[in-house]
Amino acid sequence: MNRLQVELPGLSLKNPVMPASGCFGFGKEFSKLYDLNKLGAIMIKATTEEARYGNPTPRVAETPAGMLNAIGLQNPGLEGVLTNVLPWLEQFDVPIIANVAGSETEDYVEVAKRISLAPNVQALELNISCPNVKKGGIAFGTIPEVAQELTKRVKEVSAVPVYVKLSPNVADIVGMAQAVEAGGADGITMINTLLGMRIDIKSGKPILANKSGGLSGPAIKPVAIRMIYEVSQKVNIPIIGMGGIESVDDIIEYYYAGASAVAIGTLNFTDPFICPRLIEELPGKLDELGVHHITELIGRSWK
Amino acid sequence: MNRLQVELPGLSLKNPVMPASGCFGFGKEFSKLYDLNKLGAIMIKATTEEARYGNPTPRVAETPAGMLNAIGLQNPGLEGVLTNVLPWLEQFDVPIIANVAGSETEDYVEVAKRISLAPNVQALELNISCPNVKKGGIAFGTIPEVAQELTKRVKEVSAVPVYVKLSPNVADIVGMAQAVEAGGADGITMINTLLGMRIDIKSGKPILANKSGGLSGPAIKPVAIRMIYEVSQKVNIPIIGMGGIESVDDIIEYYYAGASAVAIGTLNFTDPFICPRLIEELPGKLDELGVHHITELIGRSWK
Amino acid sequence: MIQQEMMNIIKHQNIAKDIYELTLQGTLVQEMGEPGQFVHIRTNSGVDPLLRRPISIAHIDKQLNQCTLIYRAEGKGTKLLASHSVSSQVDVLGPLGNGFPIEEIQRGETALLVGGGIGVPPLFELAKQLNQNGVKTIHVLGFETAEKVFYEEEFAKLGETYITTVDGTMGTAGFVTNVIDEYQFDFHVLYSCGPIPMLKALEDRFKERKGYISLEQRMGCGIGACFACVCHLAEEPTGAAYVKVCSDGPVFPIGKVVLA
Amino acid sequence: MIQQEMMNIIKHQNIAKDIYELTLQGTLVQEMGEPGQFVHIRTNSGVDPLLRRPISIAHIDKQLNQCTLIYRAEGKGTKLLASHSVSSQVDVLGPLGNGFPIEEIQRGETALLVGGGIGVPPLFELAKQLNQNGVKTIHVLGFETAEKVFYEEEFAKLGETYITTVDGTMGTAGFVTNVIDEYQFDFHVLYSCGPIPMLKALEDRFKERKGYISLEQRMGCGIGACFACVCHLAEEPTGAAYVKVCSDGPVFPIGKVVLA
Ligand SMILES: Cc1cc2nc3c(=O)[nH]c(=O)nc-3n(C[C@H](O)[C@H](O)[C@H](O)COP(=O)(O)OP(=O)(O)OC[C@H]3O[C@@H](n4cnc5c(N)ncnc54)[C@H](O)[C@@H]3O)c2cc1C
Ligand SMILES: Cc1cc2nc3c(=O)[nH]c(=O)nc-3n(C[C@H](O)[C@H](O)[C@H](O)COP(=O)(O)OP(=O)(O)OC[C@H]3O[C@@H](n4cnc5c(N)ncnc54)[C@H](O)[C@@H]3O)c2cc1C
Ligand SMILES: Cc1cc2nc3c(=O)[nH]c(=O)nc-3n(C[C@H](O)[C@H](O)[C@H](O)COP(=O)(O)O)c2cc1C
Ligand SMILES: Cc1cc2nc3c(=O)[nH]c(=O)nc-3n(C[C@H](O)[C@H](O)[C@H](O)COP(=O)(O)O)c2cc1C
Ligand code: FES
Ligand code: FES
Repeated sequence: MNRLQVELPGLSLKNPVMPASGCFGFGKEFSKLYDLNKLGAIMIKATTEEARYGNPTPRVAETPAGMLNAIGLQNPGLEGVLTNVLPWLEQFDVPIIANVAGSETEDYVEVAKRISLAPNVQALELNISCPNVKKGGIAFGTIPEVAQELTKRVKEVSAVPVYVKLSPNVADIVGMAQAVEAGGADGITMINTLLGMRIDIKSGKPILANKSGGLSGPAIKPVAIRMIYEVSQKVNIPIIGMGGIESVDDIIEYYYAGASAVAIGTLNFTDPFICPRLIEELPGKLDELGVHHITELIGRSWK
Repeated sequence: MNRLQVELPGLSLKNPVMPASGCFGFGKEFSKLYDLNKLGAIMIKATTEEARYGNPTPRVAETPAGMLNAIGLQNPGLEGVLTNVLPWLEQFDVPIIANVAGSETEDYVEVAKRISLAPNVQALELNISCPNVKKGGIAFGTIPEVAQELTKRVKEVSAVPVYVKLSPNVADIVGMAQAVEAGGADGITMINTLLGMRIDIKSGKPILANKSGGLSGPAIKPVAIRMIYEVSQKVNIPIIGMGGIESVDDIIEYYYAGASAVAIGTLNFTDPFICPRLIEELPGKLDELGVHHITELIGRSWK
Repeated sequence: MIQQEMMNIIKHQNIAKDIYELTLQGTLVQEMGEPGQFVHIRTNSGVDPLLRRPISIAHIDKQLNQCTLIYRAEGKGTKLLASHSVSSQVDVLGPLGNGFPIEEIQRGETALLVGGGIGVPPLFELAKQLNQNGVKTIHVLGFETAEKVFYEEEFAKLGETYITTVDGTMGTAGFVTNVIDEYQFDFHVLYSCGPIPMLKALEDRFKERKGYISLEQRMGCGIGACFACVCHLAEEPTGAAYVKVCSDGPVFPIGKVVLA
Repeated sequence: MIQQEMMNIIKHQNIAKDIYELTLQGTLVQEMGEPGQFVHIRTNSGVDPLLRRPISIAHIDKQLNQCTLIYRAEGKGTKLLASHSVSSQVDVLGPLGNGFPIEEIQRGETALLVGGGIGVPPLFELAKQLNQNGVKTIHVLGFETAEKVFYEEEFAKLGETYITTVDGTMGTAGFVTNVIDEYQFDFHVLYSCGPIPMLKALEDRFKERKGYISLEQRMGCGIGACFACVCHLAEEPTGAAYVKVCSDGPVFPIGKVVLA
């Protein structure tokens, strides 16, 4: 039996390690570096209904043990993803988790409906951190009722299980998680980035053209661990954990906190071979910890 | 004229650099290392009505470019602070900002009333991140109405200006800031720590005995800068900024974001001489930037 | 093919104010081709700084498996890099991007190479390869001040070389455009790398000419996956079309992308 | 007085599995006194790792302005420390805390020194000072396994020395208490440093005796300002009273604090 095999709604993963959305493009670039079949799954870059250029540059800025990004959901649009990206990814035996974004409920619903029909899309990941245009720019991900309703609407149309990606920029993460669970979510992915900013000392202006951006990387790991620890005890759906993972120890920490699988984002930039490397290191770590199967570790910190 | 002199409600500061509450005890230990008269002010450790032992140990854990703490407001209690700590601090010509904490509104009011009468206490800093016992442990600092009411009650009894210390663990920091302003706050200090956790790989349990703790240090600086940038544009009271400051460049970044003074917390542990060192370096930095007085930098990023 | 390698530091010296010359050895050098490509360097083993630093390849020696980088130690990462001593190793990802097309100019023709500050380094390998192909190279190199000038002799060996400094402490006072406007060089292809204002000034003057410019952009991945480094196309300056500096560039034909 | 100093690394070597001996030179050594004090070391210049690491002073040589530390390279910080080479510098804050009181025992009397693992190092300077004072020292030193044993010869030169290893690969198999229970040493004062279970076992046996134990605790500041390192007092185990390991300790009389 495969010690790393993990079964989640819609996802039969040969291992629980996958690149996080937005940090791996649509896989093409990394496919030149290593065999994507090694991955547990791939969370592809956010897809919106229309193609988007995204924000002006600079779009990234470095911070202590972290980075800020304000890419602005650049993507070729639903049509582009369906015709160019997903078919190309079919050559790999890897489940695709499609990250879905929008500015209004209807956008999400439309993208979810159509993208969930692609043969290799095994699950959706609802990116509810996007500002809701109709509600004056307040993010879907900060109001439980709004997130619940959005989840429900997307569930109604999706042909595959729906994971909701939680934003950490809230006072009550458990409330958010319970709301999306009540909305019918099959799983949760967490965390998305924290809101942050860096100002250039010479110019006196924010480094990012967009001014603020999303903080990711090791700096945010303790926030993610705390949130997963809390949420995993209060919901009955699995969690894919992410935020600053850089080592197998970090993966174990996420499991202990309550995650059932993990995603690696920013560290793909620092070490483009990190995903296959950590997948390779995991069995040795399980031996060291004296466990046979990785799922034995889920939630150990509170069980 | 002193280029670093800053005037804030209740506080006439010879320079805008002060140690942050909880990271400097009551000054005694650092007074053995350097002359405390060099400091702009001192934010003393939180005072509660009764003496507290605080949480069991371990109380700190290191994280990437940051640390977690769960000291649990250990302090000698109002009586102890009034009779032992504050009189001792009178030997220094440095304004004291007394950090006030409690579990119920009445605690805050009582501590504020009496501590604000101490001759060297020039301002209060309301630590509203404490869980409110009566409201089932929800922090005062996450509900605007509750924070506003607490501020108002404390303002009614305080003999000195009141600064409210905002918790970053909220979705809408501007709403919180406006609420405390409406409650009568004379100033804002921000940010307190982010909630975080680390789990030990060997034991599988949280490192902190208290399980979760407050994340501080350079890791959180981008979050603090973003929040100060937003809040300073929406309130008319000054902000004392803090979160991960480690260099004069960081101080300048806080000024650009909109702070009128800064506090240094965690970095006092890494470099116990950091406060006087940065105070000494500041004038040279002002020359480099071509400004005469530090207040010229306030809010440059958005002005 | 892009490789990641712990490369050995063979030489590492300060060659001008804040400017370091770093010679690395490793098999990754065999993958290097066009001048103008870059490598992405991890300046530390920990996560602070977290991101790699893009640095152009200034010189390639495939025989020795060596390449040379020239960089300015300015911020956190490059200052850390400067502290690495000879015989230690650095983590290098590369070669990345597409360099200057040298096949666009013929033997006997003249290339005008214009560099500004830390845009100068990739022009050195370019000048070498062009000279090997029998192309005459004219070099106009701009710096801030005399003490920041580097490689003037190395360039002089390969062709006419003009130095400018903003403060006039060496060569012509002012910008590279002062020299260019004064001498009105006769050339077939322009190749340039440097700050955006300089590249814009060149585009203004030579938009009808054949030329290639190399761009800088803050990067995340360096390999085309994160979309940090995109530019609009000049033909569609507000549309969804884009190129990525890291993987489509850093070198683009004059006038192709919007210089922002 | 507590000082902060960039101290020079005079010697740095691996003396047992994962165990390093580090000799530092600087004027800070002149401030050192009691055996059992510690220093707080910054293992890196950046902010990752952010906190200093507390390490006991294992040997003091005021004449040469040198001190020796012995540490286990285990986590992020100590592994980084291990990578520092001779003639580089490290940022040291110290001396910190209060050490073992050597005036509590008279010339001609016998001290029993019991150390476990990385609790052994401070006992070395203690043994030296006691011997200088004409006190006889018996050393019982416990380790995990033979390859992690260090300084057994150095201790043997100063007095009777018993080594225990958990796996029996050297000396007596088992714990220090096995040796202690077997030999029933005659001693006047006990001094000990090591893991909590060991200290508890000693307290159980010797609660009526004169003795001093040195504690470890996760630290923030190391100077008494952050309240990270407090312990309850045995006389009031749930009250508000406390001591701080960093500034009141790390050495306490047997039975004074709650060992948690
Ligand atoms: C394709 C390319 C080739 C380059 N070639 C060279 C070269 O040969 N020699 C040289 O000295 N410099 C070169 N640069 C610029 C060099 O990458 C930056 O000076 C360097 O990244 C700054 O890092 P730091 O640690 O000094 O500054 P920090 O301020 O610590 O950098 C913080 C972050 O901003 C990024 N950043 C800051 N300035 C720049 C910049 N100008 N361009 C891109 N990213 C930046 C850093 O990469 C890092 O992610 C090149 C840049 C690019 C994009
Ligand atoms: C007073 C005192 C004296 C000490 N003397 C020695 C000595 O002489 N030789 C030696 O090898 N070790 C000694 N230690 C233990 C040593 O401080 C830790 O092993 C070390 O801090 C671990 O750091 P790391 O980078 O290896 O681990 P990490 O896991 O990277 O450490 C993370 C954080 O936890 C803290 N931490 C982890 N383990 C311990 C521990 N056991 N005690 C205190 N803090 C810890 C670290 O200081 C750091 O803040 C002493 C500890 C104290 C309190
Ligand atoms: C450059 C970049 C782009 C991102 N784009 C997306 C995105 O399109 N959709 C999304 O849900 N999350 C996006 N994220 C967030 C990551 O998927 C991940 O949740 C976050 O970065 C935390 O993980 P990390 O610390 O490992 O990067 C992006 C992150 C980065 C750094
Ligand atoms: C050990 C420790 C104890 C703290 N205790 C208090 C406290 O008693 N009251 C308070 O308002 N903030 C407290 N804080 C928060 C700091 O004052 C500061 O807001 C925060 O740490 C961010 O600044 P920094 O990153 O510079 O540390 C504490 C922080 C630390 C690290
Ligand atoms: S740097 Fe990531 S796409 Fe160019
Ligand atoms: S470590 Fe800060 S009080 Fe002891």
